[in-house]
Amino acid sequence: MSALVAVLVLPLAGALATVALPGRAARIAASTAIAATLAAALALAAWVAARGVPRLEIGGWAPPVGIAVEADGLAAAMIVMTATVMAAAGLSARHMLAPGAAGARAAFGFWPLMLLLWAALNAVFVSRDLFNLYVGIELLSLAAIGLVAIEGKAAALAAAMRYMIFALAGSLLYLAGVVLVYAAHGALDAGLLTDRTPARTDGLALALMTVGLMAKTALFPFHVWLPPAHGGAPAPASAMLSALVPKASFVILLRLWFDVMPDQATEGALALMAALGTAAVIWGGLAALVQERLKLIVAYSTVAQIGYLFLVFPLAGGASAEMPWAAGAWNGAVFLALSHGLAKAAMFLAVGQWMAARGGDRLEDLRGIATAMPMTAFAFALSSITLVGLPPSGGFTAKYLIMTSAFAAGQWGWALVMAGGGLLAAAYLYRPVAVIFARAEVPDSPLPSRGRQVVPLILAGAAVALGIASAAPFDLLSTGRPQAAGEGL
Amino acid sequence: MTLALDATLCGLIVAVALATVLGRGVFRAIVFFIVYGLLLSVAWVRLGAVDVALAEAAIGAGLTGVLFLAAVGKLARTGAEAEPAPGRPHLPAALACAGLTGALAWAWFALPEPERPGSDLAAALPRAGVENPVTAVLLNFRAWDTLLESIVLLAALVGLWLLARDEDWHDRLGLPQHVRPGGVMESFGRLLPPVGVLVGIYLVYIGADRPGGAFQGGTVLAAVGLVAALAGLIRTPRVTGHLWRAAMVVGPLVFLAAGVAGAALGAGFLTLPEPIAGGAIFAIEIALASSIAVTLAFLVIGPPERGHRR
Amino acid sequence: MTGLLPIFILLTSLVPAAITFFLRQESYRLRNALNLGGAVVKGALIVAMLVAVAGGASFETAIPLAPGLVLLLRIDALALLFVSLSATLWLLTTIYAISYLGEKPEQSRFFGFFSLCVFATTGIALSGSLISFFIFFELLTLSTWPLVAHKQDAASLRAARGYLLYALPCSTILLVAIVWLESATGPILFTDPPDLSGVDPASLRVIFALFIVGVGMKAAIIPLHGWLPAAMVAPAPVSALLHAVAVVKAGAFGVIRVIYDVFGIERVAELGVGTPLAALASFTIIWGSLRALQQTEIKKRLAYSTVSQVSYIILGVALASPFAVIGGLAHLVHQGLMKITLFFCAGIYDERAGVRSIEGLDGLGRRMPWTSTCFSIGALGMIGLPPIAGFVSKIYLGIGGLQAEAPWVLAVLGASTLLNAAYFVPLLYRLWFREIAPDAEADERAPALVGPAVAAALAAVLAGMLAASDISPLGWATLISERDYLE
Amino acid sequence: MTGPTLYALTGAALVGIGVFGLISARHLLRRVVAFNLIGSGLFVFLGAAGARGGAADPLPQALIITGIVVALSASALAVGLVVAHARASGRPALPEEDEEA
Amino acid sequence: MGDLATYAFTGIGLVFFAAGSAGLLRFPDVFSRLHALTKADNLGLGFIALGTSFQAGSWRDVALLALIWGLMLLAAATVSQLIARDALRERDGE
Repeated sequence: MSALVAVLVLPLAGALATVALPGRAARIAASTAIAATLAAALALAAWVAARGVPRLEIGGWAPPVGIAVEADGLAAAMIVMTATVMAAAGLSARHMLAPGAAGARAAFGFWPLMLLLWAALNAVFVSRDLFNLYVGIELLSLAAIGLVAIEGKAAALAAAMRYMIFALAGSLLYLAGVVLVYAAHGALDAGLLTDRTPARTDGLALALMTVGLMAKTALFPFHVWLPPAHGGAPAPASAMLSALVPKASFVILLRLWFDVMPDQATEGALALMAALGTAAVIWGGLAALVQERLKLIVAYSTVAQIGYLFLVFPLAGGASAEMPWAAGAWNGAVFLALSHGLAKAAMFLAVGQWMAARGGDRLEDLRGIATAMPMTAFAFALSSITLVGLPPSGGFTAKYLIMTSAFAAGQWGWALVMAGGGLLAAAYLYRPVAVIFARAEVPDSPLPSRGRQVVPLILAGAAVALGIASAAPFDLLSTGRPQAAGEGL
Repeated sequence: MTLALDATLCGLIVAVALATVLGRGVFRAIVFFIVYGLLLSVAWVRLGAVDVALAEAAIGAGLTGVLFLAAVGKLARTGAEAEPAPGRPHLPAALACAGLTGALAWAWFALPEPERPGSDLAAALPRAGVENPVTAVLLNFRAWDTLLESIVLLAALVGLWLLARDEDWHDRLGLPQHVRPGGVMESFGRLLPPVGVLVGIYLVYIGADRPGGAFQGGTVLAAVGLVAALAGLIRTPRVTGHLWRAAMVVGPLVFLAAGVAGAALGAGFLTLPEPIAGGAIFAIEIALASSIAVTLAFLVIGPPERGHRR
Repeated sequence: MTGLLPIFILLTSLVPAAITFFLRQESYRLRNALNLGGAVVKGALIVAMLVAVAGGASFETAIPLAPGLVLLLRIDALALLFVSLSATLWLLTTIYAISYLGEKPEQSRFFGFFSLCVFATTGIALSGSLISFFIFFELLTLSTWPLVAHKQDAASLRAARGYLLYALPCSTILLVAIVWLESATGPILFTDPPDLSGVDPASLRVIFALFIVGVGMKAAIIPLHGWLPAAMVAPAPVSALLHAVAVVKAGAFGVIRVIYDVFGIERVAELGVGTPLAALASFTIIWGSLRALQQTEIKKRLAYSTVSQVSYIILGVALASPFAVIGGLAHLVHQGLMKITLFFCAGIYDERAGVRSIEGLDGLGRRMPWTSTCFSIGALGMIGLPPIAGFVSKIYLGIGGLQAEAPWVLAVLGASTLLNAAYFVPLLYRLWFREIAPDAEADERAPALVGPAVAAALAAVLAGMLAASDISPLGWATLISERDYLE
Repeated sequence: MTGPTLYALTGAALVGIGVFGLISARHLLRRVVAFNLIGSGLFVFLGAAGARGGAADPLPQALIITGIVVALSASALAVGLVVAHARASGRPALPEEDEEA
Repeated sequence: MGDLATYAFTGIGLVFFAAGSAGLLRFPDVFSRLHALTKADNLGLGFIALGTSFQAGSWRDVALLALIWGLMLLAAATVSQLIARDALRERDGE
């Protein structure tokens, strides 16, 4: 219980401290907050695994008067994944923020924004209140936009501006849906809304919220803001943005469609979401194939990977919800979100170190970097394996579960999307992997310490380990979610 | 009679909104937007939401308006072209927007009869520690929202400061003001603050029982600060001004500390035990109002900038 | 303890792999000791297991990954046959590779992935469920890639890319096949064949075809063979690994598993998919031989020979008559022994005489008698000359063809034998009957290279001469087919 | 037609007008203004819904105040971005390829 | 009695507002527009405040109304002065 409060409060307190304290003290405060929040996240997961879902009615006021938060298995898993990525990004960022004028500005902004982003993510993962979620995703967006703009160059500012437009439009659409829900039911709590008497306006409300959240998740065709934003930010920021931020709005979508308003899920709407996901897989993959900058390849890969997540809707929603294959699809999607988060963060952190060593992220700049920095190269390769969905990795487990569900449901088209998307991923990730492992004369450049090089490797290893030891995360995921428990197929 | 008044008001609001969107020139659009905000605050009074009316007038029309106007000035100084060529005519877009409006209008009539949570709220109100139900919701029932909201302000400010150019980072916030000593602006700046500070504190103070509260009061205080800065009475601080930074976080910090204290004492996170709820809310509101005032003012002033002398 | 034996056998390859990755180039001693030690321990464990299995023990270990996703390791006679083969050849190849690589760079990476490959192959052999099989199968793909690309020059990278270009789509197809089938039957364990009656025959035929494409790519079935000749640019130990120890063997092994443990031979017969597969294998045999004839590079000729020879295995198991199955299974081992001999020798010619093309072999027989004798034994065995192992396989396959009422198999075998002779005899002629070029520098003062070749050649001869005994590959194959497949 | 209905329809109209402004404007500042129109339109709709039963419901009022503050925060950051972007690129609009929203 | 006074004073206030608005729309340049706005509207607001104060429940409310009017006067005076100076500078600049 106190772990639940801790994951909400610690990053906030850390953020306040980093704003108020001067440079060095701020960094110490940030490190402390990161370590403490990581510990709290692990404690929370252990608590959830051992004792079930903690529920907290904040201020002691039960809904509809107050706001309730709950850490179910999904939330706990996401919080742990977030904590892992954040800790890794924090470790990498410490050395990235150089002294000097630019350093002072970036160093001032990075730590508070990172901790605010973290606080917002945790708040979104556990919140059960639709309006509280709105405030949460606004905090998330503003912090994320700040991180995109942190470099201060024209391209970064344009990317941030574009992101801002999409994020604001998405927030407002979501808010419109919330307004309709409140107007119809006088309640904002997910639990109360589950038991509501459906109103005629619920379909419209759900549609508005969904489109808004899609824009924030960067689902095709709302993806155009993502590659420049994630490709332009400093590597630790990109890691957080790509690995974590889209997951928050995706988790809200999961809750809306599976918990709050499952009655509104029509076959057509569900299929449409998966179709957009398919388009994202194809478009993101093709675009990644033609990029020359590695960060853009990795960013476009996020567009494609987000597409996969949306295949869950027709497989586990609507009429499928009661079917034996629903659990597999749902678990698979969440697993994919988790392993993608870890792998994508590892990739961005690896690329960040290479950029520091080679001064650029064009593929040609990075030729043969594996010889100089084998551990990060290995981390990149391992992450690629997860993203392609090759065994043994979390990506493979997820892919297997979703594909099996798709065939069992007779919707084998979605399985082919998964399979084809994996090949596309292999195609666009092969180029960078081949380039970094190619033989080349390595220009002399100061290399990061081994301790820093190992950070991406740990993340990538975690993504792979998710596939090897998936039993424990699975039990965690099914906590508080009877539909997802059990053997499934 | 009242319906006619409402209809006129609504008509005006829609007309001004249209003018904001369609009118030529950014400056004009912004002036219309300010008028729109003021009209909207009248509408809030008509809807019986005086707290919202105050917030709308102070924040929605007032500060947002100043923010936009200041932006026009800054944009002119960047040398960016005044107005990009307008896009092509957007008939499909217009139809889509009409469709959206239509959908929302349809939804209004399709809404079920309200199942009012008012009864739950009314039942909880006596234990909230304040009489103004809006303040009760903001500072007690949904305190978590409000805490996050105060953090949102902070996040926006951190993000905004990051937009400074590296070479400007150690300069003072915003553009330096050149005011004629003894001029009208300076006199105004001298006259207003005492009254303004009084009004601001008063708004915070009465928020417990009547319309008002930390946000409205904080906004007034922010406005006072802005006027004082415009009048050259005070110089804006630098981002490294630690006292100011402390002021920015004190509100959320007190709020958070109160929440954690509740959890530590066994009452629960952000739980204000009934006997001390009123006092606690007042303390939080004072701290919050200070932070809101500072943060809002800084948000409007903008990131540090070196002045360009002509 | 005994339950953990499969895991220990896996670890004997995984642990050296994991440690080797982090060793510095200069740590020759430690690296060599690790790899040789792993291979020796593994051999010992397998012997222990052979004894235990002969005594009626069974080994099974399940590691749950996710609901419905269980990594199952178990040992049956077929697994034991394959794992013994790969373990023996791994030991030989490691000795050979240590000497072959000498002080060349990037050895830690090489041996790391090399051991990882063997780990994957062992995993394939020991897999007790379809999904375990797939996981190790893919691991094999991934760990082979860096080995093919090892030299990091343009040709190696191209070959490595070509390998993935075949491997990844085919593994995707394999995954689709697995998922499709398992979504109807639930997880498929090799211990008890799944009940396929719920799936309509048309779908089953498609699934079977997908399976064959998925695993057949590694067995280099035409038209999925293109990667194998291209991959001969890799160092000789890698070729040995591809052709004998791991990759193509894993493909052939996969075909056996699919036919016998996933579908079952009755179902295969019922669906009428065995004959088309046998026909495809026959075509591969002939076509591979024809292509081998056209090659002037030794390793390339050997590579096409592999394309042709591996399909003997598939032909045998697709025909599904008792003798054919025994012949196919035995050839899994025989081909491995003979082909690894040939590649070892080809590597020695390259290293010690700088010879890569056929013309360069002229007269090397006298200068390099041990090597050339081994090479000759391998080549003659491939042609099917008694008493070398290849002869036994061909006889069994021929009889099996007649048993299966497919007399055309005899024609295929005959044609193939002629073609084998046509592309191997000229080599032998050059080795022994031509005069050596006057300026040629050639010697075989490299016992760690020649030794493994001699051992492999000896094994090939023994496998043929002792075919009648119970412990020969043929004896094992007979045991497997009688115990598990042909009631 | 009752008062709340009138205001709800006004709110709906404001949302439409705001979205149109968002799509049609190229000047970024105008887009930020349009966001504010949309947001306030939604708040009016919510306020009208809260006013249906006679006495005003305090919960939506609190939500709206929160929303107004959030909107100001977002606007301030957006305006800062517009200025910084214009200073860096010389244009108060996004590059041409954007045909989004 | 109070109602009557309210009607009367707000009525007068409205007339001043109308005149001020007409001036804003009809007058030719910034200076005369400012003149119309500040003079007429400030007076109009004063009358409306006066009129509403007859409806006030307490002297406190009346004081508040007066304070509001005072602040408006101050603000209007300052703003119009600033606008005028800006306009003057702009005209001279051209």
